[in-house]
Amino acid sequence: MNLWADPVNLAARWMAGLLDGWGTPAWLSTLLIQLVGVVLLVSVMMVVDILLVWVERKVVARFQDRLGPNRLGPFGIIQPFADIIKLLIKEDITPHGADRVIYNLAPILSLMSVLLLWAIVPLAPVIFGVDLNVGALYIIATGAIGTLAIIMAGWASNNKYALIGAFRQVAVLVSFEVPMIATMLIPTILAGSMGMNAIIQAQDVWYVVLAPLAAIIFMIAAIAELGRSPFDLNEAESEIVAGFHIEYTGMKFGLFYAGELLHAFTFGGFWAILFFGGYRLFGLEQLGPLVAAVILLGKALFGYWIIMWVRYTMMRVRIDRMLAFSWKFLTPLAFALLLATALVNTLLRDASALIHAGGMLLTNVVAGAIVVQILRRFGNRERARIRPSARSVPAGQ
Amino acid sequence: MNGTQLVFLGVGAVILISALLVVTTRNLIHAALWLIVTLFGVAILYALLNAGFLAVVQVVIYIGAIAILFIFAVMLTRKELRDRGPQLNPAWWLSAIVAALTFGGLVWMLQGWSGLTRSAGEIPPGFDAVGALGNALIAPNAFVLPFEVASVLLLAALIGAVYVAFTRK
Amino acid sequence: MIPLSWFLILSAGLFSIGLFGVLSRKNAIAILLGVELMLNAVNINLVSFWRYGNIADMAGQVFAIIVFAVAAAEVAVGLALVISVYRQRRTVIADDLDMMKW
Amino acid sequence: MTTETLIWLIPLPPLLAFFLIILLTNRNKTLSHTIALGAVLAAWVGAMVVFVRALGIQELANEPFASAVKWIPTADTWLKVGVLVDPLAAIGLFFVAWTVLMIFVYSVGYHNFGQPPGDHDVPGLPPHGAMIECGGHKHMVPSVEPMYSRFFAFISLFAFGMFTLVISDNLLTLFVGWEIMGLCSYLLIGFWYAKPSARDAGVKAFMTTRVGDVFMLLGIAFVYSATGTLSFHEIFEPQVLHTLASVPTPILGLSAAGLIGLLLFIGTIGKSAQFPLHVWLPDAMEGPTPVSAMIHAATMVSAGVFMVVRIFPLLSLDPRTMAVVGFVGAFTALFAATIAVAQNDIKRVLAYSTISQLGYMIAALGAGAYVAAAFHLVTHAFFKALLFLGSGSVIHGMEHGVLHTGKHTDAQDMFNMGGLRRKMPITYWTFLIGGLALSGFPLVTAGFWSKDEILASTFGGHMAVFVTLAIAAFLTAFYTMRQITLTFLGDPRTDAAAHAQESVWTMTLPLVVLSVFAVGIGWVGIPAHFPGIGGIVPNWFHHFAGSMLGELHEVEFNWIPLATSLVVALGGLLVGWLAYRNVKSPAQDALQIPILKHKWYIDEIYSALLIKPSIWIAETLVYQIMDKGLIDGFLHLFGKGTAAIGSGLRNIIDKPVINGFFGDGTANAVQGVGRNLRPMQTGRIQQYMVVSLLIMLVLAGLAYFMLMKV
Repeated sequence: MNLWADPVNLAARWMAGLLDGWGTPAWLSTLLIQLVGVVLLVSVMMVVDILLVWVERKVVARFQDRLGPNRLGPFGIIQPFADIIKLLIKEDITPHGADRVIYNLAPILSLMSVLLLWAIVPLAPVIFGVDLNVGALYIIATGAIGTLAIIMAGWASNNKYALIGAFRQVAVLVSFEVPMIATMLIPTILAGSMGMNAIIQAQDVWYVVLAPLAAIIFMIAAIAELGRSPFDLNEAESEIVAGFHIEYTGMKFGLFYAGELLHAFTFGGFWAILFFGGYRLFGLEQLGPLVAAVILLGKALFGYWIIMWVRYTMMRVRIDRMLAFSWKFLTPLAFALLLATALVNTLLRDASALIHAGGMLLTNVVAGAIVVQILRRFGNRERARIRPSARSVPAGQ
Repeated sequence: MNGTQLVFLGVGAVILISALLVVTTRNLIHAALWLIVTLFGVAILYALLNAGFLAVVQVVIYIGAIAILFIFAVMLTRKELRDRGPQLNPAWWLSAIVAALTFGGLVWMLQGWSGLTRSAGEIPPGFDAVGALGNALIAPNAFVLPFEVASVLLLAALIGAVYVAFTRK
Repeated sequence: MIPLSWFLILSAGLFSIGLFGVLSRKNAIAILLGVELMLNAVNINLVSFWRYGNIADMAGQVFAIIVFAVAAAEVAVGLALVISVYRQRRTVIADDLDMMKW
Repeated sequence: MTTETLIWLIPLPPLLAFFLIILLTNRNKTLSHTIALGAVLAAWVGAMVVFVRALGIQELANEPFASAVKWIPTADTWLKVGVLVDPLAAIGLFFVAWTVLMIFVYSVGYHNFGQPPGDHDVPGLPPHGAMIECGGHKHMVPSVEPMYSRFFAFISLFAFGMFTLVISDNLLTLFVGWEIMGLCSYLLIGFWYAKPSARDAGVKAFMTTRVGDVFMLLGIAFVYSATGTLSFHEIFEPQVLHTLASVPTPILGLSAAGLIGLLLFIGTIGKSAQFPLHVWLPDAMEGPTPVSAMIHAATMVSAGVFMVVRIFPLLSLDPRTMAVVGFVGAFTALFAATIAVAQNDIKRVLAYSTISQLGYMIAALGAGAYVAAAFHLVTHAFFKALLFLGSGSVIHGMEHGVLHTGKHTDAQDMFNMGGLRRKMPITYWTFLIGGLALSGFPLVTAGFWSKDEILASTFGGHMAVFVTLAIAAFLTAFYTMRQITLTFLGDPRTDAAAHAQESVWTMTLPLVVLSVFAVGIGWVGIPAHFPGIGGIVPNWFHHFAGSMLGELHEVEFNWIPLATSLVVALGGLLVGWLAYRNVKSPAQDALQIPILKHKWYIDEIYSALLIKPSIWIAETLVYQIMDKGLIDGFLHLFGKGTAAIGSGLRNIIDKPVINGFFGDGTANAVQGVGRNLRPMQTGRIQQYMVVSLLIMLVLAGLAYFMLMKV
């Protein structure tokens, strides 16, 4: 066992030996080691987060045909640090009549919920916080905490807009959790486990091939849960000034902001894990854990980029439309897919991998075709309802 | 006295204290949030009991859905955001006595029971609690029927809730 | 290791506290909170009995899950009732809802 | 399948068919008669199988097919019911199955299946015929019976009853089948219930047979009380018979056996239309002809005789009973024959001839000629069924003519017929065979052998019976020939007869089959030392049926009865032909003398002696005087009294005490209590919970202390 093959465990064992040398009891040393690991992971993620700020701003600029930060350092790479300093030195306001404890707790929780997610992310076959056998559920659970944070913020700010934002967030969460769980169950079925590592190991063929629709639905639900455009109703600037974090200033706002970005990135990562083979890339992961980690982060960045792409090119949706979209379209579709996947998977269990993949893909294609048909009908009816003169869009357009 | 026991004692203390706060705080939102703390504690207890799945489900269902619904309802059912006046009935002492009696009775019954101080058996290696639970839930000779009934119950609750809370225009 | 009695006594306490809440809180929602506490106490019992009993027999966990389902249903319907009552009578104080008295 | 099981199964298909048709397929004629025919065919197959297996067994009489099940628990034993196939039952099964099957087939044609429904046919009346358009000109054709399905349902039920009776091993189930057939006879005679005559005939038949049945039931009860069993082979145990024969009874000093025999025999008198109770049978001809053939010639009336044959060992214990039987039989034979010669209705002639033939069998039994009676029972069943069906065919043909001509001619009056042999040859020849069999045409026909055997067996001891029967036989031959001559020979006397036409194959086929039996069935019973052909064919019937009785005495041959039977048969036929060769109308009929025409005024006597008095009693005595005067008077008085008492009680006790105290008092008390307890219901759910929990805890604590500390 060398540093290259398994750095984490090596370090852990080394540290354990060290502590034993100092004569700490076993349980205490384990505790300490795990603590160190957590701190390490968190700090790495925060660094990544800082980078994300920069990435986001650059990409936004490109989307909006600007240059973006370009003064501090090469390509303005130092800009985020400047931002952090600015946030730190701003006045920390607590509005009158605010519920102080909760008000201050909310941003911490919101960032915490994101960081908790990383506990189960396997950066490499041997680098992971913990390999929960109920990982998929864990994602939802932490998502719930994030929502909790937003509600606390919204309520504690003693501000109508904030409260409205919180309400919206709850509504969105409760309605989009359902399709999200359903689509998360599809990789679970295919891999036969909820553990992230197991799912990745099972992806000899990326599940985006076996279940493209599921991937799409998951992404949509994720965006909704993140509360990013086009579903950024909890902080719709043009309606409810800034939604739940209207009252937050300085680093508290910074925490929310960082939390949001990292959340998006994390979901990109989960998207990659669930549907794009996680740290696997044509056997490159064999080269070493660090390579694998790089691969995973790259894929996560790809997912994050997709989220940004959607964010900066889409209009905001009305709340009722959004909920209807979830309940009347995504949820039934997700459950139909779930059933179809389970069925086909059971039927083709013993078939060769090729046939299995083909059958899955075929199922998804057929389902997709049906969905497109339904959407066209619905759209035409809507058009006819709104503007009877409008001609219906023929197929293939 | 080892690590786990320490953890248990801490968690237990958190649970009981937060539960007391749930039933005593004046501010309902705080009560709901304290409830969440309690639920977290319970989830940790599940984890201590090697029921990881239940722990996560506890978080998902209780915190992710139920507690948030509570907060939602609290926010929906008030004229102003603050709660004024006593939150307890005038006869709260009576109910306190009843609760105390219940606790006393329960503990008294328990200490009369032989298996009270037994300790947990070893988990056999390779025992997959989640898989076993899943099989138990769908095995015809086990609990498939209660499981289905529960699903029907949930559906009925869904429809009923929608119907009850629906504003007729 | 932790003896079973700890769990049981803890859940007994939790149960009693919930009971107190149910009996003494004015606000209907608070009463429901108490009910949740009691349900959790019960769940603790179930799971600990599973752990300390025959571990291969999943009855305890299954019951716990069914309690989850029941709790969810109860909360959904209960809160819906509370909300509709609030719409009708602008109050959620249990003692004000005594139309059934003489 | 064991034979016993098979025997159990024989009667079931018809019963099933009955319920199926009544409950389900009543609307669908085809389905109905398919079910009925299928059922009776199944029963037929079963019966034949059983019959053949029975033939295969030596000493069938000693170890018959028998199986019984416990039915009704009596004090310490069980009343068993079961099936029994001994030689007698086997023979019964044989001829019943055949005739019933034939008649079912016949009914299809007789009720014009396949013809259009009538224009103004109504249920309850015979079809009037339908006007159909054919090749330009309209003409009437017979129309299908409106209650077709109903008819098949009834005869299916009847078949069930008959089979039950034949295979039953005890008097009770035999009686059950007996009564079922009585019911069916009632239903079927009154089948066209809209015809008053048919209605009355049905009621009459039912009433008259009831008289017999009551006595029979008495007899059965007597048997049960005397022997404690109803099963035949238990009754016929020698010591049982001996006790029965020795026990005296208060009535006429008869022995128990004699009295029982007499009572049961009265049942037979009712069923088989013997002398005093014969009046219902001729009127029963109001029913459809297949009914007359099946119920009133082949099976049901034979059931009476069958029963007597069954209980013969019991009957023969008491000479006086035997004498009564013999006398009744002989008298009926002669008496009915005398009436038959004067009837003009083709079916009534046959009815009376049936009565007289049954008289023959009874007389033979009275004379102890057990085998001969059974033999004649079988042969008669076949040729009388044949004759009836033939007459039905004739009537059918005549109705054709009537419909064709449109004149209203009585299609049953023989004087309206004549010359039908050219119109309906098959009917003619089969009818001729049947007639000859009936009149005992020598050597070839079955009737000859059976009758000859009866005469031979009565010749020795019972001279009077012998003479009477001889005269009766002569008359039989005479009126048979009269009938044939008037119906078939000569020239048509009406247009209807001129335009009569042959019936459909479903009607003629049974005729042919039955005529084969009418000839062939006789040859199984040719006496062994009959001159010439004796012994060529073994006297199988005699051995088979005779084995029922322990000792088996072949009647020693004697020329006189043979000569007598030859003379009476041939002579009767000849005289009949000569007398009616050229009779054109009732006026020229020498025998239309009132006393014969009115059947010796028996009906009138009955109506004068029984019916009018009973009506008077019912109307005047019972209704006017007793009911209205006495009973109603009492009742009204009683009613007034009770009303008075009631009002008194009401004012004294009810109002003040019951209402005032118990009623209102308790109500007020409850109300007061409620009023005082009301505040407890605060509507505050938490209070309820607290209180109930407190109580529960306290109770739990108490219970704990009680249980643990004690």
